[in-house]
Amino acid sequence: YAPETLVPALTRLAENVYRYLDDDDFMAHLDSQLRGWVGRPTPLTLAAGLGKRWGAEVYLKREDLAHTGAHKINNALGQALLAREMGAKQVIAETGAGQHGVATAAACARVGIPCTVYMGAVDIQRQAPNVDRMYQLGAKVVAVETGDRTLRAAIDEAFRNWVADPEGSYYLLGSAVGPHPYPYLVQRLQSVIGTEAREQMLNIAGELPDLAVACVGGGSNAIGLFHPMLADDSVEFLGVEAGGHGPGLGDNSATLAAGKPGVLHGSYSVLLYDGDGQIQDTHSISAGLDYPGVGPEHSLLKTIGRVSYVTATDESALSALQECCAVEGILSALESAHAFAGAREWAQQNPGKRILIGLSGRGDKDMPTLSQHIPSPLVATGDAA
Amino acid sequence: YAPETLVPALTRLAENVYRYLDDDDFMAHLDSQLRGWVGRPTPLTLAAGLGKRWGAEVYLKREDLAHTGAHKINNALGQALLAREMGAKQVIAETGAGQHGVATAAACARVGIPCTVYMGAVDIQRQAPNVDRMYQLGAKVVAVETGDRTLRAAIDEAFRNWVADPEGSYYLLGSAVGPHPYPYLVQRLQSVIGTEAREQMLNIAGELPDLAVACVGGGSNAIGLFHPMLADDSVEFLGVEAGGHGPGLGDNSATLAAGKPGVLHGSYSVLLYDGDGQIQDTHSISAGLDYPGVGPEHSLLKTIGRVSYVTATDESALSALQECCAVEGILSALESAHAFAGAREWAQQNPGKRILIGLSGRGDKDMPTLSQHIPSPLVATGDAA
Amino acid sequence: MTETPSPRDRISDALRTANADGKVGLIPFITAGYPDKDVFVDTLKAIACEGDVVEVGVPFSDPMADGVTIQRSSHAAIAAGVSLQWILDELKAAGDIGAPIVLMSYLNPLLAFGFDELAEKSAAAGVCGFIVPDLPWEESESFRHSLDSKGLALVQLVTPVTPDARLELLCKGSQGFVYAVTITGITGGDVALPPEVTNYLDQVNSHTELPVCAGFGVRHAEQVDNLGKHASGVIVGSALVERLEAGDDPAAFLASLRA
Amino acid sequence: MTETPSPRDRISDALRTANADGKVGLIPFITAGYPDKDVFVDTLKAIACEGDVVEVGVPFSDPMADGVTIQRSSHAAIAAGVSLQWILDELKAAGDIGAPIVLMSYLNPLLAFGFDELAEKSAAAGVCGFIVPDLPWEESESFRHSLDSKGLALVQLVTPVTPDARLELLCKGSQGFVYAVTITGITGGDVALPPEVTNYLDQVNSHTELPVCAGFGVRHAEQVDNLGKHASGVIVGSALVERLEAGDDPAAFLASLRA
Repeated sequence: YAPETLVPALTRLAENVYRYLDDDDFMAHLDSQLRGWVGRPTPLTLAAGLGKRWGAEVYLKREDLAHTGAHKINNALGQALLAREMGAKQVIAETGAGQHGVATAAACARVGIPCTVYMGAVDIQRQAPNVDRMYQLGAKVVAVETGDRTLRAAIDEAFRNWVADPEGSYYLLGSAVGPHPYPYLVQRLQSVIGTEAREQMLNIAGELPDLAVACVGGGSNAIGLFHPMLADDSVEFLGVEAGGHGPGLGDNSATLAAGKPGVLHGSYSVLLYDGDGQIQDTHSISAGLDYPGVGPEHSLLKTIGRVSYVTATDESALSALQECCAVEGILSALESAHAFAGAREWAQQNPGKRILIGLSGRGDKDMPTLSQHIPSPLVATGDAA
Repeated sequence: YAPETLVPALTRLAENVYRYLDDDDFMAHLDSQLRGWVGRPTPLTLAAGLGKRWGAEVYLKREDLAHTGAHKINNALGQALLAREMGAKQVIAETGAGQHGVATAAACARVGIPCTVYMGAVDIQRQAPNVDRMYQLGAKVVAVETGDRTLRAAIDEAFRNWVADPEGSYYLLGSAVGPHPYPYLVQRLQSVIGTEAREQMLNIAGELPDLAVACVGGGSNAIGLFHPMLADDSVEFLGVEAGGHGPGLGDNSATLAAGKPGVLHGSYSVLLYDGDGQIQDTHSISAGLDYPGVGPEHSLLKTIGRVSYVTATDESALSALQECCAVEGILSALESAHAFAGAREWAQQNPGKRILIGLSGRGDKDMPTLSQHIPSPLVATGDAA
Repeated sequence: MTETPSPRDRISDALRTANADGKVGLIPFITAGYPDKDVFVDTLKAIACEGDVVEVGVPFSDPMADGVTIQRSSHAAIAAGVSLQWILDELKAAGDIGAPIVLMSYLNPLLAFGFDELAEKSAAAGVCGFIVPDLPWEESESFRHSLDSKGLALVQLVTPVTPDARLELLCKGSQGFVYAVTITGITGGDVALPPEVTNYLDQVNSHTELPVCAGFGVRHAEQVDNLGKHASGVIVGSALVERLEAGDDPAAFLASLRA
Repeated sequence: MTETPSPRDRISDALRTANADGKVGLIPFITAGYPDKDVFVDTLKAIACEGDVVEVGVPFSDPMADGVTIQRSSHAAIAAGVSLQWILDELKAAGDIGAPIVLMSYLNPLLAFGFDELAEKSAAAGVCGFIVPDLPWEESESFRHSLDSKGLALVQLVTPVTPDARLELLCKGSQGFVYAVTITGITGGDVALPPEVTNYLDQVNSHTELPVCAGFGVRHAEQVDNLGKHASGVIVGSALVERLEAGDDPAAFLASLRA
């Protein structure tokens, strides 16, 4: 479902994906960079404090400790290395929360390819710290003033620019969405999360989890965590979408909960759109989940019933974030906080279970938003002698 | 050289330091938290891009990937666990760049002790993102409006408050300074950096480095990196202090380069002070190095000639930071950038050597400062059809 | 007795008629209901007098293959309440506007409408075919099946980067005409065609008997004249929409292109 | 012929004389040269009329054991150019002010001056002893050695958290008087002494023949009166500095405390 201009480029990309992702040298080099530069394997943390409060055994897969602060780097590094192999002159990318933009900027600097990041003007406002990080890492950042001026408009714009130079540019897509082979490519590169987590659960907890939980926007961190365990029948899966203000159309980004099959950004999947087929403006407190579509593999996993999908509201995500800060000393991204909120609710209904939560990124980037919602009283040295 | 009020508390602390740091159970628990929560071992990164530019073989010890983004967490976690063992009702801490404050807030949340962080009002301005992170992690932050309103005033204030309740409060000092046993305690807790780096150099590079480099403010990251390799005669060591605007008194924080023996914050070491014994106001672009003293072990290592100490100016640190961003895709803290600047200069004088750089923290917190010094041109989607 | 031509043949016939008259085929494009819903049909009729085939854009929220002019017009039209249903209602009420109509739409509004119902209502409204920029050949079977039942065209797009084998496939599969996209627009000042463009158009022509129409940034009569040597027709999109935005007479502008 | 008492004995003698007169010893504290350098010696003489021993604060940039009043006065004095050298020069020029003088200083200004030279010049200026809040007993030998040569006191501080064995050590080692710091200041409204304070003071007294002076937040005559039952003297610091800041007569305030 991609414009004809991109078909040859996508075909060429698919050929290279199949070639390099099965190439031992390429994969060994990727692995060494993941270890030496990204900091993999990321730890598995026993969250005893949350476990005690929830009546569960809780483990966190710590993508917040990966270089640049989120799981996005796994994909960005893999694709940047692929772009270099394919001889790309420049990389273009979109970003929502800015994490993929920062990851791409860092990966491109490390690999040695110039990069341009398209980012919605609204997201630039609410994720300002990440914009500055991209600059420092040498990326050109383009503010997208069209459409809804968030992630969706940034993807529109990135595609539009890729159309203008499909051979010289490599489009480094950040989530498990878009036309084939992107959903497959992103799933492959993110599966390192679940592969590590599975092994760590066996080593540290001694058993696989009863439930694996992750937040779902486009769905790359969720598919990365889930995919390597889908064959483990004892494991249940929970994807948590952004419930925003509530269930009304436009009030959330809960694609799988409220969407219908449709076509956007080159892929046929579940989407939020109105009766005329116009894509719905979405809302979430977390920029990274503020997207009206979802990766096609999640549509499939929902259809076959292998993964359950629920929503968490802005409010419950905020309270889960604060709980994790207070009890575990870990400041999670607002995106990941949705996974905590979903896990907490599931734990109440299923006491005494072993829960693995995908902590997809750190919350430093969310400070502007968090400061608005959670007041920060500053105390000064007073006059008391 | 501590006030008499603190002598019993320091004596008790020293007893507990000797007891717990040699207790297998305590150390095993600390180690498991360092692995599972902090994300240790942090990686050793081969920085091929910098190596090529400098004519050297460059490795980076990646404390920027530790939880909360800097080496400070090694010490904060260890002391928070110690505070809990000692039955402390609350933890107090000072912070300069905010990294130690964030680390302490996180460690105290994880360990379950309330904490108050004293931070100079000037530093609160220039390290705003870290202030918000401390709040989110549940710390009470007190803006210190007295003295020079930076790290030094914050330490004054933290001591002052410790004096008011030396039994119920645990003072969690953040650098290898202060009265005994702090310099020893901090060195022991930070030595995990050098112990890991030493083993990683042998495994990855096959040999120990010719030079190990670290920035020196109070000197905790440097002593942590250096200490476990001091017995390796083949290794040279370089500590890089903040050269600020230049060599004039008050223009820098280059204590070892320009200071004299003196007493501040309970320890006898090298200090920057004037002819009347008044402690000198210092300057560095990096809040974490902006301190007029230095850990006593560094004074000793300088005196016996085991470690060389040089300075890097604000300007050379900024350019080194940009170089590391551009070539390695790693945004280093301004503090650590001084180590890069020092390493770069040493490499020019000593071609073809193997250099280990202590990358003590990430630069996200420095965005307000960096944005001032390095302009960020924003491009918007234009009118070109 | 002559058989009534199918809607898709009406498109090719109109372009061939223009060529037979010694003229380059002209396909003006407007975004439906933009900039003023009330004069949509009037505008359509006006440009149908000067154009041989009329292309009507169904506005979409995420026009990812279009430039800023079409983006702007699409978002404004949606905001004004323009929908596929509204367009079909207007066209049906208008009756014959004087030229075959092709709808340009991204896929999602068509999916939301339902393919079979769409084919039926489009045929009833006098629509002769569709251009769908995000529907590649491989994924178009279901939609083509619906269109076939009413004799409606699904115009295929080809591009300068389309490999030769695929070019042949798309040219064979196209109906009504072949839409030859170029990436690098011809700017106003440069009226000569670079050899890679003429080669590309000649190559497309070699694969099809259908008229080949070039989607360039056409703004001047000299461009139309030069393109006419290598293509059966030209599509005039952004330039026309900009004239409408400026309140200029669209027919006069179109007439000037073939003067 | 009576031997001239050593400077350190002059301190104890002054306090004992007060006690012998049925009065609590009074040690007023001022930060040198604050709030006005020009009247330093005059102020000193004025408070020496009312006090038995005078404590002069050498301003330091980082007074980490002091509250905000002393911090503020220290920074202002440094900014006005007050240094240890200036203080000694002023005292020497002033001659006998009417009471023994004790200098309170953090260690670094003393280190910077040089211990031996300091002892010599202090003795020459009429200084009788030193209080150094950041110089614990264990690290004080070198300084004590210098002071001993001139018979100057190094007053030791003890606190409520000082363990008994250490209390004995410090009381034995102190000279001039023993400075009993309390942590919880007595607030203005509460003039009764809590039992833990009286117990503490009694315990300090049990370890020494020297006068024991209490460093409380003394602001009222009732406090002085109550303290006098358990201590030889009281130190009046912040409250006095605040009076000076407000432009009040320091002597009148001090007189009111023993009224």
